[in-house]
Amino acid sequence: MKDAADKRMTLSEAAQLVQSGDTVVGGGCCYSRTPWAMLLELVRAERRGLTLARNLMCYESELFLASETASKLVSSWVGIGLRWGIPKVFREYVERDPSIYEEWSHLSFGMRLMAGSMGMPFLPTASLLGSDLLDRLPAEHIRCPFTDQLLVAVPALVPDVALIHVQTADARGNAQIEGPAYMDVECARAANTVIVTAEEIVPSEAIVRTADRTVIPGFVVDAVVEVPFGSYPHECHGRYEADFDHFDGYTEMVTREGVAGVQAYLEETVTAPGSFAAFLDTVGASRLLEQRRRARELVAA
Amino acid sequence: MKDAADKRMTLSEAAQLVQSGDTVVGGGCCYSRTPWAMLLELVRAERRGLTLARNLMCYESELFLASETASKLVSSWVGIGLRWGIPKVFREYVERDPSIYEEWSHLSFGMRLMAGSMGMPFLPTASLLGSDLLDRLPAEHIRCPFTDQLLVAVPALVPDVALIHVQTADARGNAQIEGPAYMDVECARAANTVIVTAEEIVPSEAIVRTADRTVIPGFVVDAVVEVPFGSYPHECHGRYEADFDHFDGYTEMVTREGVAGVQAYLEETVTAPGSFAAFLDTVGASRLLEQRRRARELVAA
Amino acid sequence: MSGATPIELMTIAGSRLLRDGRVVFAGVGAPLEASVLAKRLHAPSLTIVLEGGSIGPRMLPGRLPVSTNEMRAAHDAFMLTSINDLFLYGQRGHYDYGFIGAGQLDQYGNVNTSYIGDPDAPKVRLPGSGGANDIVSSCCEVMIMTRHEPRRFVERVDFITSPGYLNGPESRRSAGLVRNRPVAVVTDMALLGFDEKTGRLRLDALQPGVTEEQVHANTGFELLVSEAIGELPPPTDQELAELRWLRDGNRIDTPQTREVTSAP
Amino acid sequence: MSGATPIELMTIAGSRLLRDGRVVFAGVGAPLEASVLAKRLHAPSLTIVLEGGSIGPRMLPGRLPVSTNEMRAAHDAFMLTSINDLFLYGQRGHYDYGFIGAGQLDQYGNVNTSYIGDPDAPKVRLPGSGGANDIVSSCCEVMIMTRHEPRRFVERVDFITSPGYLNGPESRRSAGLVRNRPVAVVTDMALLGFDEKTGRLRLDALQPGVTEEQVHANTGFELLVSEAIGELPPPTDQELAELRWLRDGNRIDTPQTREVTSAP
Repeated sequence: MKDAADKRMTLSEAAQLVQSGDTVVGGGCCYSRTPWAMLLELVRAERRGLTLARNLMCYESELFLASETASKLVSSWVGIGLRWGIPKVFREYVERDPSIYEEWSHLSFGMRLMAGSMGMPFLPTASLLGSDLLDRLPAEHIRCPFTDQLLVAVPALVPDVALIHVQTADARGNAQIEGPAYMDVECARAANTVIVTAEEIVPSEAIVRTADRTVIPGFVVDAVVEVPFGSYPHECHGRYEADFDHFDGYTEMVTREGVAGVQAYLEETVTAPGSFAAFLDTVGASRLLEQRRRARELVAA
Repeated sequence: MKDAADKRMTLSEAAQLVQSGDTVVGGGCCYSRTPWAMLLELVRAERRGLTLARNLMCYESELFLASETASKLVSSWVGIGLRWGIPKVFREYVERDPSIYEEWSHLSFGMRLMAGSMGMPFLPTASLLGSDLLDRLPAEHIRCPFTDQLLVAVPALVPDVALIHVQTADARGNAQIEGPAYMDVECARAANTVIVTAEEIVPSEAIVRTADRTVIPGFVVDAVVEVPFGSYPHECHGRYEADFDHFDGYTEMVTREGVAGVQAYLEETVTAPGSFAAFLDTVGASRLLEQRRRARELVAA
Repeated sequence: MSGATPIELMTIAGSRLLRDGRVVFAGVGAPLEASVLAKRLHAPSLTIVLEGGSIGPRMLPGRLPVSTNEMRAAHDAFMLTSINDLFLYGQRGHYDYGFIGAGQLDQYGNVNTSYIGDPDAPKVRLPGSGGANDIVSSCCEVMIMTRHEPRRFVERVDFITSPGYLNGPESRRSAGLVRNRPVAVVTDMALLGFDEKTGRLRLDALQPGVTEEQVHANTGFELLVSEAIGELPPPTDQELAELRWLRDGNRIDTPQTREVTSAP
Repeated sequence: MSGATPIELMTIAGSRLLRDGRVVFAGVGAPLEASVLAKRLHAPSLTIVLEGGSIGPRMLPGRLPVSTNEMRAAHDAFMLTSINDLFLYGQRGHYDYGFIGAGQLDQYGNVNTSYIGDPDAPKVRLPGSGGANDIVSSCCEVMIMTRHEPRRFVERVDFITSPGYLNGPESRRSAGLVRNRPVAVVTDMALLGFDEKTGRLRLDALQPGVTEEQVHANTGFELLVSEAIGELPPPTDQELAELRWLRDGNRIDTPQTREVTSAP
């Protein structure tokens, strides 16, 4: 797959690259540049028992648990943002069975992906030292062979699949990111299979003209899917703000109805529309364009 | 120094930040984006006994040895390029006393800087394994605490000073690089003191508008010097090609006259002109502009 | 100007701890607000860094970020980089201050943001470390900001997400945390420091109008007391006005609301 | 078309080893020329990566790079990144081929580009490893290209800059080199492979017009011989013409000389 000259496909075709039971890492951070369309495609495709890893998780955490798409989550933080707090159903699941959630610190999680992306089985860090997190994690104390400094070694994370949403990519998978890169590059380099969704697929000539902005080379990518608003209702830097009203509606429903609220949300946004494009239609063009306008206010210099 | 809001100064003021005996790392790679003006300023300022480290070295290697500016070199490769081969006087110095040259592989050298830039005393790599390089270097075998894989640990390189030449920076030292970044970012992050020379100092607003292109943050930088053609006769990506005719002239002189040729070159390009700007005047505007034209041919898409 | 709320007292006291020209790694919420306020008032060259990869942002009043990784947190930054890069500058020692919040905090400055109760059968699952553990492990001087409530100031946290002095300076050293240290806890009632010898929290100064007894009553452990307890100056009108403008902004977001105070 | 020179024979034979759609990490000089030639002829989707941080460049005929890090080596690349990034993609296993030159080479494919003679009192100091050691330690299949001369093909290299099979496959494994392997040596006289059991070089095929005896006479050690020695097809006119155009280009560099063959 990786050596194909044209890797364009649909979301549902890309979902075929993910097997039940896989470890899947998602790019972005919390509600920013989340590969939302692709995550929900895995719910639609009824994948089961995934391990979902993401540096900071938003409410995809409880969507995946409540739909049984994931049976385990790996992260450093789970929350929707100051205004909405921790996802209620995620909390219920973990309070019932703490073993379904593996908690790292942000950097130690990042060093696991960096190790994977470097082809190294471990990396050292000063994080986790002295904490109770360390006792519950598959990480080890290590001493520097030169200075004898006490450090923590974290094991490489080599996900089966990485889901990355970017602003632009070409048909071969060469991808460019605007704004913060989060851990997307490490995800793409570490994973064995890489699915890139992009706001826009652009001609290769456009990539070549700005080659020092390319952060993911096509030779690590297996699938490229053009998905405008592919992070919505989350944000995509420079393109659209997160839809906080949508978050309000979601959290109200889940506060009221718990896991049934989560399931109703999936019914509304995944099952009933039948496709991500049809879901965007239910949102409506004017609301999407308003999110775009709000993004422009924040990036215009 | 690092918290000054305006770090602009002259080359000779910046040279005051470097002490004889320091370990100095140079950015760029071979004859590309070399901090040439600043390197020669250290010769002019008569610093002595430096350890000069650079991932691939060009003929600054022998300029520093012959002028006694450096007493030791650390690199993975020393050469001027296919057409000119290995610098002849560098070769003579090392054949006379191999201990003045410490040879790493390109990646293991890079991992030393990356360790320094990460605040870690070491990093693991698969390079150097099985080679005779390893026996002669302060590197150690290490086993992964998780997989037991045999690897090499390289010690962090934390230079006293990093010299970096970039296309653009603001007065505070926020710097942007066009084209390959080489190891400049790792150099700047690892070193205790950082001197940035820039083709252009730009207003901070210009940096803010393209914030995702900033690769060196001002808070690691101690000095910013505007030096147009600061890499000449080496190249600066997108701005000017290396002056191969200049290399021809240099190597002919050194082939003919050996160390005396190197000294004559320093007399001509450093001592006699008295400043880097005056040296550029000896080159002449039309020759510099021709190098610019040639660069445009290579980057225009 | 109407009187300051407890949160405003805390935020303003926090902002005053930040010196100009330094770099502060701030958590979202009150630590970030304190940092932005400092930058607008007495520390124009303060560099704020935020977990999501944003270095040197200036905030749009009324549109403060709700999470550290979003566009509002990147507004007018001079560098937007990757998360690992951002944290590794800290691990290298480039961040003068680390400024975090706390769910639960004990007498040694250990912070819990993971579990209330037994981690194997938790009463409450909290959001987690995020970058807090990394910040306290790497930033030169660590400061914590939190409401002063007995349920937060406990004898021993249920779980150490982000280590303070553990059981004292020696235990911190032997855990490998040798390169930095916790220096202050800012609350709506007081400014606390750490006793050098024991690593225990010490009452250094009171917020205006707060008594020492009130602080003890709201602290779930025996709080050391400084030889001379100070009193923090009350918020100035300018501090309050700036903080409120930051939080509320204008109703209509227009380019005019954009902050233009200081260079990055 | 005039007859091929030995270097042209070698370069063209090297180019034919590269399959379409793969990624080759090429050293400057003949390995790079072989890679560019392959991309222009039978492997349009071959991705060339170069040490200086250039991924997927297409070369301007007549302006081939003199060093792997310069602007000519970056021409029309689809990604320009840092050196560490570039090598770490290799260490992660993303590069199908590593293609390097050799100063001195022994029967186990060990390469010396550091010292001729005793490293503590060298007769000749060579340029060094550069990325060669890293390439042989990480790229999936390692290929070496060099002129076939007795002074290059020695019984035992003076110094192992870039390990081949060391003293055989077991010694390579126990040195920790477990993830990849040397597969071929291409010269102006022959194509050599490695004997799986002993890790020693084996004559697989001859360049057109070269005899087995000539190969042995130019090899400073006992070269294993394949059961059926093949003969490499002579360069086609197209291969020769393309290679010469690449090397010489037009006298005047104009945009028309720009390569437009294939997408990156």
